[in-house]
Amino acid sequence: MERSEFFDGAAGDDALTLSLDGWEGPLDLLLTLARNQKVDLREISILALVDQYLAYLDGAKSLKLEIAADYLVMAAWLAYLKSCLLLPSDPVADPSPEELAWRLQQRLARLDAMREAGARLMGRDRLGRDVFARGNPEGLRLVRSSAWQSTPYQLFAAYGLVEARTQPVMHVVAHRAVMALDEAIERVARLLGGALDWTRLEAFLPASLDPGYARSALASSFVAVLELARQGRLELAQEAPFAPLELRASGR
Amino acid sequence: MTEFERAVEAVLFAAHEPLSPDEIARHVGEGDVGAALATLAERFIGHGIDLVTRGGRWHFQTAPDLAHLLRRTREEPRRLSRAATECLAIIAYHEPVTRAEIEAIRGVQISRGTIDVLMEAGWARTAGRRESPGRPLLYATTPDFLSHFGLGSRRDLPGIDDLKAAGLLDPLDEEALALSLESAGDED
Amino acid sequence: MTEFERAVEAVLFAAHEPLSPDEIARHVGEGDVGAALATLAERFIGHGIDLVTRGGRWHFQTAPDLAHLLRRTREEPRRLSRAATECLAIIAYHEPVTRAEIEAIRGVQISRGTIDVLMEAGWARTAGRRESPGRPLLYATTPDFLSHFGLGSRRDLPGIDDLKAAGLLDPLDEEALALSLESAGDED
Repeated sequence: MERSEFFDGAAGDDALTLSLDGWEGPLDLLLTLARNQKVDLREISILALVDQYLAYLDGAKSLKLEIAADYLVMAAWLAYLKSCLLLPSDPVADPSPEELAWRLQQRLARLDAMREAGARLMGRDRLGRDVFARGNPEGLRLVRSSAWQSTPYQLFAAYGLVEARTQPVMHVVAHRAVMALDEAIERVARLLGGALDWTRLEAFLPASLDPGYARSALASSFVAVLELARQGRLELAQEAPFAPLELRASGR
Repeated sequence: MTEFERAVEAVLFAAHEPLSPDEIARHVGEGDVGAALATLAERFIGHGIDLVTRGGRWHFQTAPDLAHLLRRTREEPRRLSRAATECLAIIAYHEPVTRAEIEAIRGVQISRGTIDVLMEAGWARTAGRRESPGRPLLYATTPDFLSHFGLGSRRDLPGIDDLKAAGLLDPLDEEALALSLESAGDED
Repeated sequence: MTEFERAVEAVLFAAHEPLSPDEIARHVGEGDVGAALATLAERFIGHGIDLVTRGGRWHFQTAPDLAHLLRRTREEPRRLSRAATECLAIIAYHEPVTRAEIEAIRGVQISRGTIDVLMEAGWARTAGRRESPGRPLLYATTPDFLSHFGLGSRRDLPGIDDLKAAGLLDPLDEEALALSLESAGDED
């Protein structure tokens, strides 16, 4: 799907084009896509929904957005579901693709129902907001013997604090895949070759599903491009602030 | 109005918290607390205050239609995040429920500021463990949850009968749980 | 009962302090507040609560002959201090446990009174002595502890994983919790 289609087409809603940060997980994204397709969740087309989800992720990838692992797990599962639905039906498949599709529909309906239930709860006549208890009760003669008060929340939280306080502090430097600057310069220079056409910076980036590595590659390649431009080996252009960076081999 | 009803009324007026009939009996002594509560509740119909029962406990509160006169005198109660709101609904409609089930329904791991906020508000509590592999901890709502949201019991949860009939409150299938577990652990 | 009387009744009920007719009028708007108050006061004659005026201000109060039901002193049940709460939690998770062990786990010394408070509350008890040099006293929780905190048994205590998922295992929240535990002055 083209990027323009991605922006103007299936999504429609502005919120859909922003980022993955706005979603409370892949199911939330799926539910919103399904809702945009049909108001009645029982009438949605699962195949169309799968395509919309995968297109959305592609769009996010092309924007170099970080994609959390659970979105990719869902994407893989949906791609699998789609292939099952398109293949000639296998009578021994258990569960059948239709069953899997129905389960997905049911999961969406369940999340939708809970979301609505939450909204209806919040909208009730709530004690302390809409209805009020006595403002200044005199209080009753104590019948219970315990003069001390504490709640399970306070007990558990106190233990959590003790644990957190006394656990040895460990600093773990996670291994992160990075693209070194030297490597980026070498890579961009090699790919640029003698290209005389304006080409977007993104085209020089390696395909990677690792968002950390993708970001590192973007940053290193950008600095590499600046360095190569300084050396006069390429030309750099940008039509407007935040517009795509384009480059071509220097004419010299 | 009998002396016994007067005493029950006074106790409920003076109490800091909703009271069960047993707790009321401890203050007022011998008598049919249930009958007195029913008489009192009827007597206050049409008043500016109602005698209501929530999860088996009784308290007086102002009539809902007068909210507009009273609201500005108080501050807005805590505002829950979207995640916490959904989590509360899931606990209320499915209780008792494990963390894995909550996560499977929402399709995302529970983060800080969700269950802890509900527990701190006094609306959610731990409710023992399920006797299944791993003995996962269970969560449920509290009597204060019913009082706060004006529910006589969990049967009064909005739409719960329809949801049950549609199978939307059935136990989750293995696969849904598995999907949510697969993604667990590789956060951050 | 008129709508106006209902409104006056609700405002007085929800108020934190006695209100003058002018203050009531500010909530309920146009109407004869004086007449409504007189009607209401008469209506509550013979109830367990009276509508009374003191120095021009109106409020509900328990009928004098039922005052024995009320709290005699203004003293409220005291909140457990943070030190005592931590100490109780450690006993619950590690019982039976010695004072030295509690201090080692807590990483902070505990003052003399802390365990005494827990014993006075009926939540901790001594549980024999450890057969080691010095034969130190052992502490454990009581059945009252379980029932107060709504636990079926000690196995129902949330594990470290549960605490972590619920956002309760995080030093970042230390300040917020410290506020909620509002040290009662016997902090050590």
